[in-house]
Amino acid sequence: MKHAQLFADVLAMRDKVHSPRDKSVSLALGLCGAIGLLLAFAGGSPGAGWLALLVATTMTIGVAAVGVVFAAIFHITAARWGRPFQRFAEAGVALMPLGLICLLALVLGGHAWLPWLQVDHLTGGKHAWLVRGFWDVRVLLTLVCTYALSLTFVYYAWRRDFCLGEVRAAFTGRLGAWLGRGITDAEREMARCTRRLDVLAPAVIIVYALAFSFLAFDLIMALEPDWYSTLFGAWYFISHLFVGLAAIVLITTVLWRRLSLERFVSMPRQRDLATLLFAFCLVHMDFFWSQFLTIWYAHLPEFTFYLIDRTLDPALPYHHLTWPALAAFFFIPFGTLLFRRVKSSRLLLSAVAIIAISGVLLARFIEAAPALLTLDSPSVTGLFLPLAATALVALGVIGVAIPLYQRLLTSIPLMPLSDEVFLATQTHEEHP
Amino acid sequence: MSSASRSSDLLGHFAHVDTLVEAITAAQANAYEVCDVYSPVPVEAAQALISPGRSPVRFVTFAGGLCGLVGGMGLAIITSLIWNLVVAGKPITAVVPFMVVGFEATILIGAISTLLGMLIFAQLPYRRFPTPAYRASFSRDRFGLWLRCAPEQVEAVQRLLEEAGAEKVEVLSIAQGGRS
Amino acid sequence: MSTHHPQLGALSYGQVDHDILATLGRPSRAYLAILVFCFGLVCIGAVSYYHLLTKGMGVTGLNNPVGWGSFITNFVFWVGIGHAGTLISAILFLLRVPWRTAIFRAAEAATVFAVCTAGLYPLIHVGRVWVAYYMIPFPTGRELWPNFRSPLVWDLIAISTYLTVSAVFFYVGLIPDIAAARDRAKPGPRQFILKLLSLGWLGSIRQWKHYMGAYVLFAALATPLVISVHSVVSWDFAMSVIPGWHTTIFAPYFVAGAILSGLAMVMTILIPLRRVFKVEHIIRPYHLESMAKLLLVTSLIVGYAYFIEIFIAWYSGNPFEIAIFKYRATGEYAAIFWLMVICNAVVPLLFFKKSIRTNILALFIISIVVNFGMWFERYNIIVSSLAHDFFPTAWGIYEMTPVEWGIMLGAFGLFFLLFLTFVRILPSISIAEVKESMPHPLRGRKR
Amino acid sequence: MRVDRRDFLKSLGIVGGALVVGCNTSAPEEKLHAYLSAPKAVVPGVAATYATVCRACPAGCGLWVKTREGKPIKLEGNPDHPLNQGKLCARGQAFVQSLYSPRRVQTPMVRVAGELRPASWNQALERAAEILGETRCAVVSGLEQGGYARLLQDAAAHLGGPHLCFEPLAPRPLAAACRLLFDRDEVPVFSLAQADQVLSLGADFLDTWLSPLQHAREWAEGHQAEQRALFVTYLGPRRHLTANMADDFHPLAADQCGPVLAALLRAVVARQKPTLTAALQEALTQILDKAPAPPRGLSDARLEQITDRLLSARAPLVMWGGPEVYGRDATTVATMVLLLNHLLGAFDKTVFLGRGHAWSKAAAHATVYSALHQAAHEPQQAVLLLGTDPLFSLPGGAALGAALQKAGRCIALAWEHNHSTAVAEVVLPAHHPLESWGDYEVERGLVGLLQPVRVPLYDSRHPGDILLDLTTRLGHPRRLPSSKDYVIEAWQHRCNDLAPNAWEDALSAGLCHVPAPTSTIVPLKPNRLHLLPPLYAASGQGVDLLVAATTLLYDGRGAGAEWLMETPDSLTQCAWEIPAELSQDLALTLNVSDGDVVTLTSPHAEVQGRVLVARGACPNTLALRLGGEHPALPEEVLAPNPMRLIGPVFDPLSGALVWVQGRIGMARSAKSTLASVMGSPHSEGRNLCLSMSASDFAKGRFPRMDMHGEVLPDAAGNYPDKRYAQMPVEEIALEGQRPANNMTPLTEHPEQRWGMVVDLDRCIGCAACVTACYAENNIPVVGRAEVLRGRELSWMRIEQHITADVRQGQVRFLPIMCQQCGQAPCETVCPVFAAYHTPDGLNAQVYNRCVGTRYCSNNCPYKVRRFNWFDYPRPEPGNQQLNPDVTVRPRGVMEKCTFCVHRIREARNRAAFEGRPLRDGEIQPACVQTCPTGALRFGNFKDLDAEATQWSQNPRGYRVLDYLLNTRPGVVYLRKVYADSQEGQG
Repeated sequence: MKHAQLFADVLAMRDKVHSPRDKSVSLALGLCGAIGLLLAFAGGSPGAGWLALLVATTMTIGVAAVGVVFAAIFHITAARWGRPFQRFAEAGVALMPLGLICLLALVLGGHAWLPWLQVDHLTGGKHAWLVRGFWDVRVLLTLVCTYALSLTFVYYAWRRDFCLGEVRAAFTGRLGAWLGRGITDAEREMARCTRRLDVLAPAVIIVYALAFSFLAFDLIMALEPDWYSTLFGAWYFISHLFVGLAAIVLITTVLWRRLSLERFVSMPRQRDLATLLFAFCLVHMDFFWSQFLTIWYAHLPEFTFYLIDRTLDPALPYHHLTWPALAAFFFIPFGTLLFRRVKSSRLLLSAVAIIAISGVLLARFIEAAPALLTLDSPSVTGLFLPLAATALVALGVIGVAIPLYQRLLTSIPLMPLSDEVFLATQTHEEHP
Repeated sequence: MSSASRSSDLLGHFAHVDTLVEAITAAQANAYEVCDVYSPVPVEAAQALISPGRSPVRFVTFAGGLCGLVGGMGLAIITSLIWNLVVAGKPITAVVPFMVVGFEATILIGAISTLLGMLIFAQLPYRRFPTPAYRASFSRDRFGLWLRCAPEQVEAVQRLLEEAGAEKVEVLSIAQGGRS
Repeated sequence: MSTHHPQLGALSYGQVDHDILATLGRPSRAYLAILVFCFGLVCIGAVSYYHLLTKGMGVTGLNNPVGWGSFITNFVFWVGIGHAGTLISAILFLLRVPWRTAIFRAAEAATVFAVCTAGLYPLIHVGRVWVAYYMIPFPTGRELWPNFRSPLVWDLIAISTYLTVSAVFFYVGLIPDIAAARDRAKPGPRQFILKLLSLGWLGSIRQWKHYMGAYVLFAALATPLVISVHSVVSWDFAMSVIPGWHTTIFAPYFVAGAILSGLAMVMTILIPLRRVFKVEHIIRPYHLESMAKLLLVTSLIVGYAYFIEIFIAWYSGNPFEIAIFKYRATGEYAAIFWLMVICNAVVPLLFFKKSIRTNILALFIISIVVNFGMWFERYNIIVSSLAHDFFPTAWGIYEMTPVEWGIMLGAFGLFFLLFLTFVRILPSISIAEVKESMPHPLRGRKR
Repeated sequence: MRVDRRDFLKSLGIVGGALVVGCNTSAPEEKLHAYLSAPKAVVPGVAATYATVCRACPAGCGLWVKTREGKPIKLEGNPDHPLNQGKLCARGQAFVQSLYSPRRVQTPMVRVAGELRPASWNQALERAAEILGETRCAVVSGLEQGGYARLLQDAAAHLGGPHLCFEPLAPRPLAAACRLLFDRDEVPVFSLAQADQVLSLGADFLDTWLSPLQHAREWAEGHQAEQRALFVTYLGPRRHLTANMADDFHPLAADQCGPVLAALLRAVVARQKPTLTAALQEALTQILDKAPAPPRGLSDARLEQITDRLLSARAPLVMWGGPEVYGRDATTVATMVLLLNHLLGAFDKTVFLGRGHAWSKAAAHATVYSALHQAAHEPQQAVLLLGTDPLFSLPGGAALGAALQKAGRCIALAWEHNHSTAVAEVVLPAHHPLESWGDYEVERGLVGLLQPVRVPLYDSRHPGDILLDLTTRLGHPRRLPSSKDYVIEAWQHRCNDLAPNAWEDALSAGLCHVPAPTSTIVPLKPNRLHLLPPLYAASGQGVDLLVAATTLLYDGRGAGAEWLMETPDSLTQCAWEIPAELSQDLALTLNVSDGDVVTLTSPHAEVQGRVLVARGACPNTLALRLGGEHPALPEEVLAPNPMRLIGPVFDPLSGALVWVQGRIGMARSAKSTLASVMGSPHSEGRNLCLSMSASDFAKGRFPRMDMHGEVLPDAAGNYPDKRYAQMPVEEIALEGQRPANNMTPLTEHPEQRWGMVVDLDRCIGCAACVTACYAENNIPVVGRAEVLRGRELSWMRIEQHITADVRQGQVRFLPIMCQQCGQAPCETVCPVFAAYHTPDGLNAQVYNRCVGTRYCSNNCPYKVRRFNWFDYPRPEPGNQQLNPDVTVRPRGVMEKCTFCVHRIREARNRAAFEGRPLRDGEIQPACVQTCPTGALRFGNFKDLDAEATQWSQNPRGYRVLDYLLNTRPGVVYLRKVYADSQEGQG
């Protein structure tokens, strides 16, 4: 009775995912990306190419993985409000192939950009750790394993939906067919999927944390082989959780009107999502601060030189970027998300999300650039090209991402129809 | 005062939220004055009817927090300027470490002002406790609806309350002008 | 904030009210005996401290390289215990976690009393307690001020803020329950006191409105506070230059550790409590299991920190870093180190198994194990790093003396004394919120 | 707090008392003469300095005694004294403690029914006179030469006995050898001033042998890295400080000195045969034929090396001596030493005869022993002990003591109770040297004058006057009224200076110096060499027992001073511990390790001692330090007196005690722990104590610390990392700006940035600085138990480091005091600003503000901060020594070195008062002032011309851990430059 209607609405969403302008938009963005790469590699600023690629890669692999992590978090915590966003989060997996390709490119081109290849005095474990072959295999394997696990999780999450006849009937695409294959006893199959999810959810989170810590050490921290920080891994994966969440916010807000999400998500729930973003903004800053304060205070050259290069050495241009980055990934989101008005307005919310994402992007840039770029002048103009290139490449990634997303979103039900918690929210969801 | 002198008060005891809400709606529809509603738990629905909107305490908190931040940073900076000793070559007004002080002060003053805000807006401590309409059961499992009407309307109100589902209706005898 | 509680549907408001207030009845003999025992411990502590005060710091095992020992260990330990309360009540409140309601009151009480206990330690441990007030920022004729660049001053401010805020939060949460207690109390001095404490709470809709409005704000303020406080505590160490102390991960790592120890302590307290007060139907295995899950999460974070610290030390190639971790694992304090690892990072992994998470006895035992583990962690971090720092020629060894043991016992005695007294005087489970977490009593539509 | 106040009141009392006393006594009928500018009367709060002579050992260095309110509080070296030139050793620093010793003899005492009972002076003197009346009495005093000595001789003559100068470490064999060879009974003066090659056989010349301070100073001059002219070879059974500092060191059994010398002589003779007189050749063959050859434990190649070095030397010097090597054949070996020096042409370059060295007067042990023995057993004989304690320092002391007490013919004049006073019949309280007139003629023409620098603490009298009194009582007329007159007479006779107030000036200067007659080469008389006994080779079972004299305890008297026991011995790193040093091989065979208690058995006694495994000691040796069983030592110091293990055996020719008596038995008895202040001596690859090879130094390849540790410059002289730590001067240039490796601008120092330079190449580890620090800064003495707990309070420590490049068991010394960091980790963590950075670059510690969180100490990478764990007792009269300029710290506060900030402030005020800028070198912290080798230099780094600043720019310079911690210390260390010749050996 009530459910039938709900199912109908959910299934109907599929056709609204696309809109005529999407193709051109993604094309345009893709073009930006291409130009970016061209600019980066041929723009005459040595290192800029790899820099742009590295930054774009970190963001991509991050967003791709984080979606599932949030799905897992929603699954573990009985958080009812998160359910409607579940699928949009999981859809992050659409970026996985892209992320893998970028990383592969980085690995293949390693000899051209890995700074520690030039360093002769690698101390301590770095002798054994920063070795080309080992590094390549490590980085790739780490990511592949993480993704494999995430995909397994997503598989069971979606398969559970496909246990429902209506869903199977509605989605007959290749993915749909595969997800729905060989289902005889729907009830038992659903139960099985749920059990699997219960086991997989924590695994996904744990593996993500570990894997991305080490990716952080290998991809970013090792760029300065003399520098190390125990918090770096955690800071990195937190900042990608932050970005991932911002991405989810962005996607949902963008698709809101099209998919008329208000049908499933009440205003308070939307605010909850925004509040979560606010919370992550704080946690993110907390990790940044913990790392910064410790280094600033104890003032040991071993650690400070890293901050000096990036935040206050007048002989380098990077200190110009410090405050913009801080503003983008903390002050602006914090200052705005404090207010209910912002949380309630989808437009403002998406704007904040974009700012936050670009803030973290800038942070990654600042972390990586000094090790990769060779600049002749301390003037900020020298940074223009690398920055522009990085931004363009990032846009390019989005350009590529859009169709992938849409492809995925059209081939699964956008609400977890098999999830009792979700259904419960839909039955007595107090209406605004 | 004059109106009060000619008014009489009734107290309806309710066991259920929905009945309570019904009664309130009805009372408001008939423009009876709802003096107060007593409940062992917060009831959003009732609140939406009686005093809609969010509590203004948050503004007090915000102001307090702001003062705390400024005060905390101020204290740290000013005192270190007064007693300007160099330690470990760190700057005299070392903003970085002072942030910690500022932060804690924000929370402290914020919390204290929240407390004050709550006490003020919720009129705590409530000096005239107990009100004539307050019953011990209202802190256990009963809901009390306290209506006021003109003496001639007493029966009507009584009926209204009973129809709404009041377990029991008391007509409160209040000294003239006992309450304002 | 109405997260309807699945398990409490059966109960009625009145029943809840009655059952919880029943915990305030006549104390049993056993209870009194325990109370006396705790008081005995407090006396031992007092005597030991008097000895320390009159003789000097020398009666402790502290020496030149090792300037901090059991006192700071216990300080951090108790502050850590003090974290579960506010975590459970504030963060879980904001996250609308349903299982919070039945347990947060006890947790908050634990917080307040733990922080009080912790607060004593800095005073015990300073060389000249009679001038300890120098650390407080107050105007003097000579315009002497504390050094706001010092982590210890941050600590002072953070801890006092934390004590104030959690006490306020605790009290505000109590008001409606005190009112309930007041309304059931027989006339007499007790009722009078309850009347005063209840601030004349009526439970009128307007009061509820501002009350709830304020409560959310308290939670919103307390949450970052919890995190900041133990970060600041961790910075007492991380701000230094000592190998094994100066590391960036400390803040989050200590926060996680604090929550771990706090949860463990709350469990250790709740499991007997629910039994003694016959409130098993309100504090259900479900609640304990949920806590166990959270405990598991924090233990994973702590384990992660242990691992990353050692990995990075190896990676860094800094001889001092490498040396200190070698020393911790193989030196005089190796036993402590391995106990720490096992108790905090290995044993809690058992909670991955549902049968264990739901076995009350197992929960109780493991929670105690973790309590020990967290004490070892602090001891390991503080003492080993000081014992072997930069100058091998200046290395030394520290061992606790009877005086220190005495003071430590005293602290435990004090904590439990306060807690036990509390549970007899005021409802240790929130009546109002348990009711709140139940579906509103509805008659259902007629006609 | 209470105690704090009490101390304050006490010190007030002291001041007040001083004023009262001061009026009538500290300017008594015979005037005391302050040094040059010092005020004539005592002005409260102003220090008056008096010159006198240090009698802590027979070297006789010049002293400046700093007194406040008429109380000596600190001893400094007399800058005008040619011997020590303003420097002072640890023993000298601690000499003031013997003045305030709790064991001072306070009243005359007479033995009644076997018990010493206090008596009036008259009774005591009567009793003494009575004894002396019916006996012939020998007067045994410490080494004296000059007017006072003359008094003693006269007195002795009256009493019908000899006057014997008893010094346990007397180098009699050398004197005897001189008599044999040159017909002169004297100890030659050895000088390293011009020497370029020194071979020391056992002689610990840097710190106990003959005139340590002088030798150390000369060594430092000749050995300094910048223009190194001196090369020291050491062969000997023990690694004492000299051995440790030697450029070439090889352990050698005590009895092998002779054979080695023989081999050397042979080599020399082989080269010089033509030039030698027939007689000499004949004599040489006589000796060499008796010598067994070749020596054990020394390779021919090594011997070759040494010979070549000596022969090619411009001014060679061969030294031999010390209790570790005085054997049965001491005289023979001594003769060979002198012969070798003679053949090498060392005389009048490095070895001088005819200087009349005071040591020559030291009596033979045999004589003293027999004097005591007679007094004990022959009714007509008595003995009068004057300040010395032969019963403590001679073998068989215990037996003698018992006999003496029974005989009751022993009279002791002493300022401290000791083994001898314990058995004396009459004990008469004598003035402490700091309370008395006197003189001491180190060598002919160099007369040091003693003057009383304080009112006698107790009812004591000048020993000389007591003797005069006694002789008068015995009916001998006084030649001169008082001991002071003897002093003046001698002074007039020696330095007949007819200037109007020459005496006053001499007193003020503390000495008069009439250049000694430069000796002509004394003809060598080889005709008596056949009298020499053959070289003696140790034999039999057991362990070689070496009796050792050490820096701090010297011949054992050091054990009487708390400071010297509290100051850790640089080599053992133990405080309140006189360990039995066991060679490594023995430790292995006995399976004992540091701290184990062993039982030592010899024919004469069985004693117990704590083992310390001595790296670099000669195999199969056990070294026992003099000082054990000193009456001042508390129970828990398990220290045997080595003299009990050897018998009264004397070398017939020289009458010297035979110290090396061969084998003793040893057994492990119990486990225990050494009171060591050291964690681990191994640097574990941490670049703390740095050094460089002489060849690198010559090539100018100076290593530098950067983030990757120690790096050498490339061919172009560039260093890889740009971010290396600055040195002070570069840093000062950057003040106010942000250097590349800093996140904040550097603190500015308006006028001064006080700094210190420590030349590790000059530091010999004598620990004088540490003791001086105790004396200057009222640092409490905590005792053994607390040291075991790691609670010693020394502000400065001499660390021992075994770095990768040390060999043959040598160690490197690293003096560590507060580094006065420019960016001190300790300061910023203090919650109350008790620790902060002063505008003149000091790391100040405000005791009154300190709360005692101990956070600063935790965060101090150098671990130089010290916490007052208790209130430490300061019993009378020791508290009179407290320096009023330095706060006495109460319990619960942190304390530390601040470059003697009170001296800095005082000098600054003085300069301000006189309206002039501070002069370089005007300020000297106690440690810098006393350092015998000038390894420490102090000054204002902002003044580029200052000596310290100059040194701080030395390319050998580095700052400990600065590269890693960015602490920017105010102390610059200069690397030790080790001789390449050590490469590949050991």
